[in-house]
Amino acid sequence: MTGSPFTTEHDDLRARVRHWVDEELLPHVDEWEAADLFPDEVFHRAGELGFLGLSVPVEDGGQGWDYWATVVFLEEISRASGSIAMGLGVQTDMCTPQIRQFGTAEQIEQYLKPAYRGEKIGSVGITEPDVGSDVASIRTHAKPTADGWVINGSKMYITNGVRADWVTMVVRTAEQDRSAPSAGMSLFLVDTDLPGFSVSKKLDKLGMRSSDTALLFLDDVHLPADALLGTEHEGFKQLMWGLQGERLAGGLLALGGAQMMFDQLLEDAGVRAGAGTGSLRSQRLRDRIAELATDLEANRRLIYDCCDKWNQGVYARTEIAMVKLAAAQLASKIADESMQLQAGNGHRAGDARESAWRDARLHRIGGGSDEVQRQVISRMMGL
Amino acid sequence: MTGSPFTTEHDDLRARVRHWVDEELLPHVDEWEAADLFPDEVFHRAGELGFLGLSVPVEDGGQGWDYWATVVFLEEISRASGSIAMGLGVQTDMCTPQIRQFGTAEQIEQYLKPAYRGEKIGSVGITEPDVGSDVASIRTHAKPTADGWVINGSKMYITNGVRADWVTMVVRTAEQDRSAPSAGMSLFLVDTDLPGFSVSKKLDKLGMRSSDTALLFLDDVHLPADALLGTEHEGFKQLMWGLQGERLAGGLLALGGAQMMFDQLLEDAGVRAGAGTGSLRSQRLRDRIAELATDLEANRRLIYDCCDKWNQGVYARTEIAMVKLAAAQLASKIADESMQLQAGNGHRAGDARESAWRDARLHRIGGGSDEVQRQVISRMMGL
Amino acid sequence: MLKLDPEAFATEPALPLFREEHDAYREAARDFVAGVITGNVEAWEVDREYPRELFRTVGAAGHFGAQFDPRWGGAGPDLVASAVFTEELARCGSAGLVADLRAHAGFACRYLDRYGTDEQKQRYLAPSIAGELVGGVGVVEVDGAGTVDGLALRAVRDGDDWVLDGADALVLNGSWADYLIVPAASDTSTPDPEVLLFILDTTASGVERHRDLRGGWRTAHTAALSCTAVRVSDENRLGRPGDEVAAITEQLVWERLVLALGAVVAAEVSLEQAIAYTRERQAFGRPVASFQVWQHRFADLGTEVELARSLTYHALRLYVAEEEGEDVLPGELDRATAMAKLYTDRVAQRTADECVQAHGGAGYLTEYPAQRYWRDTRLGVPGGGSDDTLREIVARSYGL
Amino acid sequence: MLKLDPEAFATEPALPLFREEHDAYREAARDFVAGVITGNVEAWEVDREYPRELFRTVGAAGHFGAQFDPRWGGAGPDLVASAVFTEELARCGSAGLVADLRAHAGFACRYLDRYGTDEQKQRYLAPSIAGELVGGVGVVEVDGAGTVDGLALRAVRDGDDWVLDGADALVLNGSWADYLIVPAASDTSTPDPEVLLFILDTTASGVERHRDLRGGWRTAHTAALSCTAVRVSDENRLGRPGDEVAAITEQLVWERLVLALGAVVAAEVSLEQAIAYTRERQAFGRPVASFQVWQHRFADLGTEVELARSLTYHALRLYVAEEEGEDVLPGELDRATAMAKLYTDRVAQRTADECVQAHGGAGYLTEYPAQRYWRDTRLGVPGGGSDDTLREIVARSYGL
Repeated sequence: MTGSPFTTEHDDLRARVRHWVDEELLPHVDEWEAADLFPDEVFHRAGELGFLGLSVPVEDGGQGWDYWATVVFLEEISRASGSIAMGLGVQTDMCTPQIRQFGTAEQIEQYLKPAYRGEKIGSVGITEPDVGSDVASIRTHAKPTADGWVINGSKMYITNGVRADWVTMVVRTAEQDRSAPSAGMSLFLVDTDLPGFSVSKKLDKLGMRSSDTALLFLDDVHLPADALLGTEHEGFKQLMWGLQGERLAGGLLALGGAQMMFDQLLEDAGVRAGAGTGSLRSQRLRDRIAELATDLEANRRLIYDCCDKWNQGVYARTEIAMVKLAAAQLASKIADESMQLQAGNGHRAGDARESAWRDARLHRIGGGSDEVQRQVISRMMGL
Repeated sequence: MTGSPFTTEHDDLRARVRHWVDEELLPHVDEWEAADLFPDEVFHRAGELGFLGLSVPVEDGGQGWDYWATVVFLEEISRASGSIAMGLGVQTDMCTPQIRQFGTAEQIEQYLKPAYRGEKIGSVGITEPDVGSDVASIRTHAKPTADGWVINGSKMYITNGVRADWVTMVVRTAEQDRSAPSAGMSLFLVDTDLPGFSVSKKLDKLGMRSSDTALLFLDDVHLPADALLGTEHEGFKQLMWGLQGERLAGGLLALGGAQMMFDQLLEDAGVRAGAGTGSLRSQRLRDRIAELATDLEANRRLIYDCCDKWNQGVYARTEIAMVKLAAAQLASKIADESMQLQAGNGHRAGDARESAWRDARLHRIGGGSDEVQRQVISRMMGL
Repeated sequence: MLKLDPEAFATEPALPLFREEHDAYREAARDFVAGVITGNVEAWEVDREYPRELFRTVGAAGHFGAQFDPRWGGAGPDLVASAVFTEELARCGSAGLVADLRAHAGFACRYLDRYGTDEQKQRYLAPSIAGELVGGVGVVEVDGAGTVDGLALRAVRDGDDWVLDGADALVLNGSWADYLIVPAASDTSTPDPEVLLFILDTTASGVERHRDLRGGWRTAHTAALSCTAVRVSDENRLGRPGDEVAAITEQLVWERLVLALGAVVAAEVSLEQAIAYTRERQAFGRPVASFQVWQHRFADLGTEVELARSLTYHALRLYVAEEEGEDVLPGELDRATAMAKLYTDRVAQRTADECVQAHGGAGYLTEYPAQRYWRDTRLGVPGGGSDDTLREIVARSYGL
Repeated sequence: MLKLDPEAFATEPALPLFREEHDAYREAARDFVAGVITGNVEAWEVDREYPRELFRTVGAAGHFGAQFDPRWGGAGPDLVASAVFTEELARCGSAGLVADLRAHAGFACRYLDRYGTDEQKQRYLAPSIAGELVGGVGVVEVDGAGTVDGLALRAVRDGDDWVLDGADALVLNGSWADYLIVPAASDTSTPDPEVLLFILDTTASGVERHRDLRGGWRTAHTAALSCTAVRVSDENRLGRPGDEVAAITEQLVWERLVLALGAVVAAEVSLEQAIAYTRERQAFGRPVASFQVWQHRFADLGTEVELARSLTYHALRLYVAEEEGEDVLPGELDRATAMAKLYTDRVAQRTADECVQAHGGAGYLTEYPAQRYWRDTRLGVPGGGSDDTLREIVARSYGL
């Protein structure tokens, strides 16, 4: 179809993902939300179906598609639940790209390929209990030993962190120097079964409840020499390298959630309009839906433009931060409108709209809050 | 009426002001807007009718009412036009209160009483071409001479400044000291017919067009000793003393404009709804009007609470800054909704709605911009 | 020149509301809430439960009685004092519990007080004010045109009794109340049935209740009610026949006011929490509260809270005046209360949302109350009319 | 595992729009506008006038011809190049002048090109593309249900001629155009009259025009038209009988797109000006642009501008595709253009409003362009449908 970046192959892929979501995930989502965890099996099965690493070259264990395949996947998986989409999104676009870019052949065999096969579950460790957005003030540190490193510290808000097999972690390898705040950090691949590594707490969250988010504690965790990812002390730069892709994926996840809620809203509105009664009048509702649909389409078009450039090897840094900001806000806005429409019903604990509303709230906080994105954008605008 | 702070005497006053506005001002407002000036006669007549200095004790030349009389006056005069309301508001609540508070008996005779009688027109001079909100960086200065002072500098955005008989002006009387930014300033009553005093420019403005706003130039203006108002070097404090009253009056002017536009909107909406056709549907419009009416009422209630306290001698500093901010924003919002409703018609040059829309825009800039109010409020909230 | 009569001006405040005794009562109520409730809220929220004994404690301390006559154990009638307790209770921060207590004292008791017979008051109101009986109410809405929405029960006369059937999805404080004030329709098959009000003993045969869990109001005992051939004596019919719709409409005006009073406090509390957190929390070497974007956002929110408060107090002032037989313009009170509810709800939601945002990652954790304010302001049971109904009331009041 | 066919993926961009020649043309158009127009804008705005000769200058430089066939003096058809000129022209900052030129080339010429006979094209289109004749158009609206709104003229057949009577309040570029494309109704007394389109020579007897001054669009020659027994030859009837409503509807889709392209540029220009001003302007010893509240506000506005641009370019892409006979889902183009117009107008208004605010006191002075952007985005003539109509189109497209 003209105006669409998707080929018929992409459409086929979309049908396959959708089929999986409809048949194997959606029937269990309520139960997993109630249990506060979706099973590891979801990762395994996604790998088995070839849905992880879609846009990664075959030689790195991926599926060799272009970036539009990732777009298809993230859009469709968002229909399952925010938690599943986030868990898988972390796996495919947040903890693995650095390995592909900076990893040794051995690290690719040991982490990347199993991750794409869904055999290993990964997570990414940046934030710390007292750090937040200010990455430069990271305190977890690695000291060199005779045959590797020893790490001490903690990491906070780690998605997949309770069940992860490894954490792609940024830690300090030299003293903090306020004049060069990004210096002296390195990336490590930290196996979670190492002595001294522990999950201090599974965080109890407002939403995204079937996703596991951890506070991690590292007490004299000894790492072998080959746990270093890329170049020593270059961790911050390597992290920044991956940030564009993370933000773009974050924007796609937020947009996916927004679309899912919009579709639900449209369905609910149809039911309401059909009923023709109730306190909510049809014109009011039509107006609201028209406004939201327009916002949604504007977001989609900007994000697709970013994806198009991404496919051509162009990182539209400013626009990517913009779509992260805008899509997160839109997801909250649609969620809110959906609550307003549903009045009583959408508020029932366990109702899909209610959990979608709680899930959507994360996007304005996680992966760089609205305020952080605005700061980034204004810097890039030269302010 | 219960819930209303106005007595029957206030109601009578309101009827008198309204009568004046309807009979003597509104018939000419379009013509004055087109001519970019309303006549001096408006000041004279307002004085003659006893509408200036309403809430001022009789011994100071006022009318001896409480503050609700000022509220009545500013509300009703706003129905004439933004320009007239602003011109008279400056006269009654911005350039005179300092004279009443800090002036000598002679200054009260020479400036205050004639001002309330409408014989002298006053203005207040604070801002300068390169100063804006940062009052501490004022550069216009007065040097002591044998028999008074000599002033050099310029003043910007001076309402009534083209025709004023005097300017209540804050100028530097000592070198700027960044560690005590408010020190070393003094207030003067500067007669505009003094040699060296000139109106550099009548400013050409977006709105408030029949009000005269000036850029003033002072080139070796010699002032007599008794031109000093209050205490030397205490000008900043004296200015700040007056600020609460100015802001409250500013809020009342913005709210008066908002009410005037809302009444017009309601009338227009009635016509639309009556016609029953057109692209604007009645429900949409009803919703919008309900929202604006609610905003308007919330603003009115907070501003009345401030006025009530004012009457009891309590300066609700935080709330007064809040009403200035909120009423200015609301005036813009109602103006915009009125434009939206009118589509084509309201945009005609000379249409009252169009000029009201342009007038309303000033409130978010003048008398301390939205940003300044937010800064002030956050300071008062202890941030 | 105008003639002046200095005597014409009041020396008292023109807009009186709270008197000295109210300020004193506020302090007592605040201490009571802080001592008996607030400290337990975190635990109760986690448990989704609090002791039913709380009704007795509050009743014994006299806090249910402010608006009622001493004849029934009240300390009033003093609507302003009752508003003070509404506000102070809302400070506890657990909207579900607040909703339960409000449904009991503010709604169920008020129904009994205004529309009950002396016999009904003796049996239900007096022990309720004492906290010995617990009451609940069914949620209804009356649209702009005066049509009652939410009539899910049907009542059929049978001798001296009525037989109630049907299911009411939304009964406040319903899952553990001893009695419920519920509306019912004489005939649900007609579009405009006669509306009846009943005091329903929840021990009656055929009554079933299921507590309704929501994303917000976790401590609330909101319930779905089902009645199967429940016999209710005609003595338990409430209100003068024919006046039921007027009673329900009147009740809604009061409910809107009470909800608005609570919403302002909810907004205030979440704003205070947001500011407190950003003062403590450091980012880039300085408190988050020192960043200009947060300062200005808090200034905007603070402004909205004050606007909401003034608007609500104005509605309260009108309500009190009307109760005291003063001259209030027809429709003015309806408009004022509708506006107050419409405006304050939105402010509470927006403030709670920014409170979450100001907390950063911590805002998403259940261990901080920020997310609770956010859930409670949005995921509770709507009451007093939807935004659409409220806008309709306001628009109609302008003759549109 | 999926079977992969690496050949299935395009090596070209998936979302192409501007080609290299368009980038080159953009540079030329930008230089032209900067050299011939922008420098004069301040003076023209003060005078509320600009030389009519400008049409000839623009025509001679070939800028009216991008979307038309060489047969009529055009350089196309190339809709993308035409969009480029629309964007570059909008950069001049005088929305009235832009509206005039747009009404001439984008609207009047396009009507002639798509619905005119060869003879009509020879007489009107070719000299218009050359800038020798100046055209205008009457503003109409078609609501969601396909009803044409704004039919103020009545046309009655009389022999080989038509006789036009009535007054059209809103004709773009009307006060000095040589000819106008105007709709008329066969019978204004019925609710659903036949709609006709005419090319009206403004020298015809009975034609009166009054230039319409507005708060914005000061340089525009928008006019009120009055016709008294104006005879128009049937040769000047435009479009195939019966297809007029479809033609008008089709034209509106294009107009929305053109207006959206201009609105994005207007937003961009006002944002650039706001940022430039705050960089220069000092407050409290530092540039205003260094204050965080302004940085974040500019970040939000920049985001909205980019969203608006992507949305509009998507609509343009669909438009071009449909013109080129590609497969576009039914209704997709209507929806996309309605969304683009709805969204971009709002962004342009909001950006212009913040541009005024960023200028502080200077924002209120006519010597700065900030207030002009603000007036022009709000006080000009609405075109392409009101927000309400656009929302209606969008809502309908979802089956609501």
